[in-house]
Amino acid sequence: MMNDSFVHLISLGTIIVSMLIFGTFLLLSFNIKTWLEDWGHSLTMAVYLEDDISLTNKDHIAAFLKSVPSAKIKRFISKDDAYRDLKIALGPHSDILEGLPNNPLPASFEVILDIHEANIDGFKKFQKKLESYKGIEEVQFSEDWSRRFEGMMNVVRYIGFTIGGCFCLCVLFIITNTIKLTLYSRSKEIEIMKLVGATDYFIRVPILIEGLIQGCLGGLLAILALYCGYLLLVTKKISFLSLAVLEFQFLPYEYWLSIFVISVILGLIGSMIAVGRFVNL
Amino acid sequence: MMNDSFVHLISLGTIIVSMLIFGTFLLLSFNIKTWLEDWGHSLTMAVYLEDDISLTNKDHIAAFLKSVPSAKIKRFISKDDAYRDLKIALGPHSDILEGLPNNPLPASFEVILDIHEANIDGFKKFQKKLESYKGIEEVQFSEDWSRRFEGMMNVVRYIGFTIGGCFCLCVLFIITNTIKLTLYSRSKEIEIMKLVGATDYFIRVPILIEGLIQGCLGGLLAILALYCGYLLLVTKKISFLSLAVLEFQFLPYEYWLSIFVISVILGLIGSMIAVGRFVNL
Amino acid sequence: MIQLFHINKNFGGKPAILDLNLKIRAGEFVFVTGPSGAGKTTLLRLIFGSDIPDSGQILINGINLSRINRSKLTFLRRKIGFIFQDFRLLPKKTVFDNVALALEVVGERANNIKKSTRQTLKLVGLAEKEKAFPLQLSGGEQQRVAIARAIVKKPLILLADEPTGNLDPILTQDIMVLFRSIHLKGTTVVIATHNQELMNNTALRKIPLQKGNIIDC
Amino acid sequence: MIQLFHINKNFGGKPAILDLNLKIRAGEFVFVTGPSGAGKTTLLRLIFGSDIPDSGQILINGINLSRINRSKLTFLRRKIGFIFQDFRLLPKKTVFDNVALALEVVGERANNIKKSTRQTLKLVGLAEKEKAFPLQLSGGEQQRVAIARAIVKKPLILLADEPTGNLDPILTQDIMVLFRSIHLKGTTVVIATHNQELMNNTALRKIPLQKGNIIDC
Ligand SMILES: Nc1ncnc2c1ncn2[C@@H]1O[C@H](COP(=O)(O)OP(=O)(O)OP(=O)(O)O)[C@@H](O)[C@H]1O
Ligand SMILES: Nc1ncnc2c1ncn2[C@@H]1O[C@H](COP(=O)(O)OP(=O)(O)OP(=O)(O)O)[C@@H](O)[C@H]1O
Ligand SMILES: [Mg+2]
Ligand SMILES: [Mg+2]
Repeated sequence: MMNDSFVHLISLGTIIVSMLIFGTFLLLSFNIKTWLEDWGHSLTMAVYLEDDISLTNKDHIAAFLKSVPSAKIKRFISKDDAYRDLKIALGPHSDILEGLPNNPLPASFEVILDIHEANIDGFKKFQKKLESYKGIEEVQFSEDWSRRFEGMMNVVRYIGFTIGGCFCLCVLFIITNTIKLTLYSRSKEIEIMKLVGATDYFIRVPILIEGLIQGCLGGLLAILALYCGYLLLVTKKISFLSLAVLEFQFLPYEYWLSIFVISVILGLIGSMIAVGRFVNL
Repeated sequence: MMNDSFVHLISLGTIIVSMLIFGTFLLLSFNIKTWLEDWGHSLTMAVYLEDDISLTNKDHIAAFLKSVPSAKIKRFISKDDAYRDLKIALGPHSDILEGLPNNPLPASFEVILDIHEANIDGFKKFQKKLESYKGIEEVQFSEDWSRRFEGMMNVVRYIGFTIGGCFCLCVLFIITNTIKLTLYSRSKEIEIMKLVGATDYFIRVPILIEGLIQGCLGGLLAILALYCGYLLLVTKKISFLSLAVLEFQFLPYEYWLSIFVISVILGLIGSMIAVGRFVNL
Repeated sequence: MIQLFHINKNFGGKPAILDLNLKIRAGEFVFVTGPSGAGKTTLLRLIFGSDIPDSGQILINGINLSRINRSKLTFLRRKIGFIFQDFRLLPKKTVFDNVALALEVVGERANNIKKSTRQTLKLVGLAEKEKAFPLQLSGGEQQRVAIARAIVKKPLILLADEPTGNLDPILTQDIMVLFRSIHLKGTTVVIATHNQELMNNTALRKIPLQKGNIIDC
Repeated sequence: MIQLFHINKNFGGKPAILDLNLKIRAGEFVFVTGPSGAGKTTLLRLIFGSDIPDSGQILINGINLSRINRSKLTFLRRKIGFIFQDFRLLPKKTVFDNVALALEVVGERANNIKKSTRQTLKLVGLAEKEKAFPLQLSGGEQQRVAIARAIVKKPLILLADEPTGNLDPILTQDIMVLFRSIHLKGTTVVIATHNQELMNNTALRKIPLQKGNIIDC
């Protein structure tokens, strides 16, 4: 009857919305994590070239750098560029440069290294290989962020996990309560069925199946809604604000699959908890 | 009777949890915003001192800088410090410094300016005032981030508002639905009261008052829970991870007051929407 | 005065009331009888305005039910006491509160509510049960709460739908006496019942329904 | 066989059943009578196991109700048909499904369920209402659905609580005939009622309850 579908729609809606909130949290924290990691895991490397390097050697080096997937040439700094940069950096004290006979600064490639997967050993090897190229004066890494960064990432991860866990509990609470309320409005029926001789099993199974179906449907629709919201947000962002500093990604499939699985589990656990209240008593 | 308080507890719990989710979102986004703003809105200023500055004058300058609320002395860089810093910065090319007669670098205060409220004119005045002090060679600002930063902040703010708005809608949806379900379990009673001659007003008012009370209580308890969660998180963070890179703040009072107000409004609107369904029909 | 003109009421194509004409004078005491499914409850609901006829006009004290809005109907209902066949008690209110509700909705003063409610509960023999909840009562006790709620407000019209179905013969007679005394004070009483005992020894008008219409006996 | 030994049942300090001893033989047909609030419903609920006595023992076909667990009780109940005073129909199931439920819970085959349900609905005169929902039925029709649900499973024991309170005299006789025929097939029948007509012209045993105990008349 109509009244029953009203109750079903409400609990389905609650599951969708709850999972949507959870998914939004996941989406945001995933992107923030990605941004932080990209920033923290990129190491700047300066490859200083000898003054008398031949064009061919320079091209060789550039080609080699380009061939390494985790390395990206940010820019080439010529001797003159380096001189100008230093002059700007020294500011009002640039007069100290005037005491120098000629430009002592070497040209260099500024390279950004993605250290997501690589380890220290890998970089040492990489450095050795680079230094074997002709025309390279020195290879230098910028200050090592990774240690300081690790600490911060731990904080972020810790906060993320704690809050994500709390969100999960909150969503479970909301879903369970909604199912409890739907069952409460049916508790008289459940009682009558028991009076007529229905076993717990006979009453429980349809309710659990209902919870399962609602969990499935809710999860699917929540992911769909999340994706639509994401598309809308990204599209609007691009059209409204020409400046897109950060790339906003959708969740990779492990994540949204886990939203689905969590939704199914919550639907099932929710109805299990709720049904316990009304069937056992 | 017991059954009624069960239903009340559930809708109160749902309001608390929903507002808790909303509050958590606010708390996180507030802190992220603060971090970004602190980073983006802080301008580094170098106050270079003359070589022959007297200690009194130096103290005067330090005292003045300390007296300005939006300025914070990050560190004092002596002539030797500056030389060492430059040497490190030049890395393998530090030999260029050896050609210099003596240390040409001046001592300086590194000052962080908070440009939250101030505008360019304010800073120009500040600079003029500083330069009027005896013993100051020059005042220099670091690169101006604010323009690039503005773009990014717009993105962040845009995402924050959109998602915050969606969260509000989701929470409204959940609360309304919960109240709908609680009223649904009472719809027979409402019908009977109407048969006995009760006006809509007679039925509506207690339900709205109930919604109001639940909104108030729910908002208060959610803020309390949020604060407890915050304390727990912060305490744990400090004890677990000695490295606290980011300062995690609680919401300022305008924010949690707004959580309370939103909760009250949602409780009221929720019961108004829900009651419409059962009283009018 | 209750007047029905050419009333028709169908449920899913089947007539529950069929071209019914009826006039009950103010202050009259009538029985509506007839087999199960004859349309007795439907007739009372139509008079009460909780069912709307498919065609025809109903006048209650000269007021045409099809011409008044919801809030006017509410005020009209306050003058009508309805004893529902299925009682319709509020399960979460005590016996006292269930009966008092009929006075609370009209904004009666708290003092009067207390006095009238107690008095009425005594009349139906439930003075000791005022703190109980409906589900803690026997069938007959619930029925008497329903009766008390309908008569506590001293209605102009009393519609009673099978009011003694769960009562023993002695209580049935008591309730009948109660209805007669209310009637003597001027209330129009319409009782739908199968109970022959209720109608024995009375010369009161009987309206025999069958398949939604009055049969001539 | 139903045996009760020194049964006591209090509600909030007041006795509803007071030191009751009773023996109903297998295949017997008895009436439980008494005024409103005498404890008739409570007695039937005790026999059904949905109320638990404060003291005393109840044996149903030799099984002690206080010694069996919930799931055994469920299986025992399947052999007992209970016609509730307040019907207890499922409002969201059709008449057919309400009656069929009694067979579904025992895992009867779909074919048999359909056949038996239709047959029983015909017996109580509701063949045409099988697709209606309980709230779309008249009081007497609802009562007959409750009767149908109790007898469709051909119970060993039939407990009927005021089964004809909403039925007209003719239907009452029909239902009485129905109960007699079920009784003739071996079912133990216990009917709680006020209805004198039901008991007229029978030499069947009457158990007159008053204040929770049997009075000698
Ligand atoms: N809401 C409804 N929807 C569909 N049919 C209905 C509805 N209400 C009543 N009916 C049908 O209308 C007919 C008359 O019902 P009504 O309740 O008026 O009978 P009644 O005379 O009160 O019978 P009883 O003595 O059994 O209470 C019945 O056949 C019933 O099934
Ligand atoms: N759950 C309960 N809580 C409190 N009191 C109860 C409860 N159930 C029954 N009673 C009381 O026990 C007494 C006997 O009730 P019972 O329902 O057995 O009466 P009955 O003989 O069936 O009466 P009726 O003919 O009116 O149905 C009544 O006074 C009733 O108020
Ligand atoms: Mg009726
Ligand atoms: Mg009873």
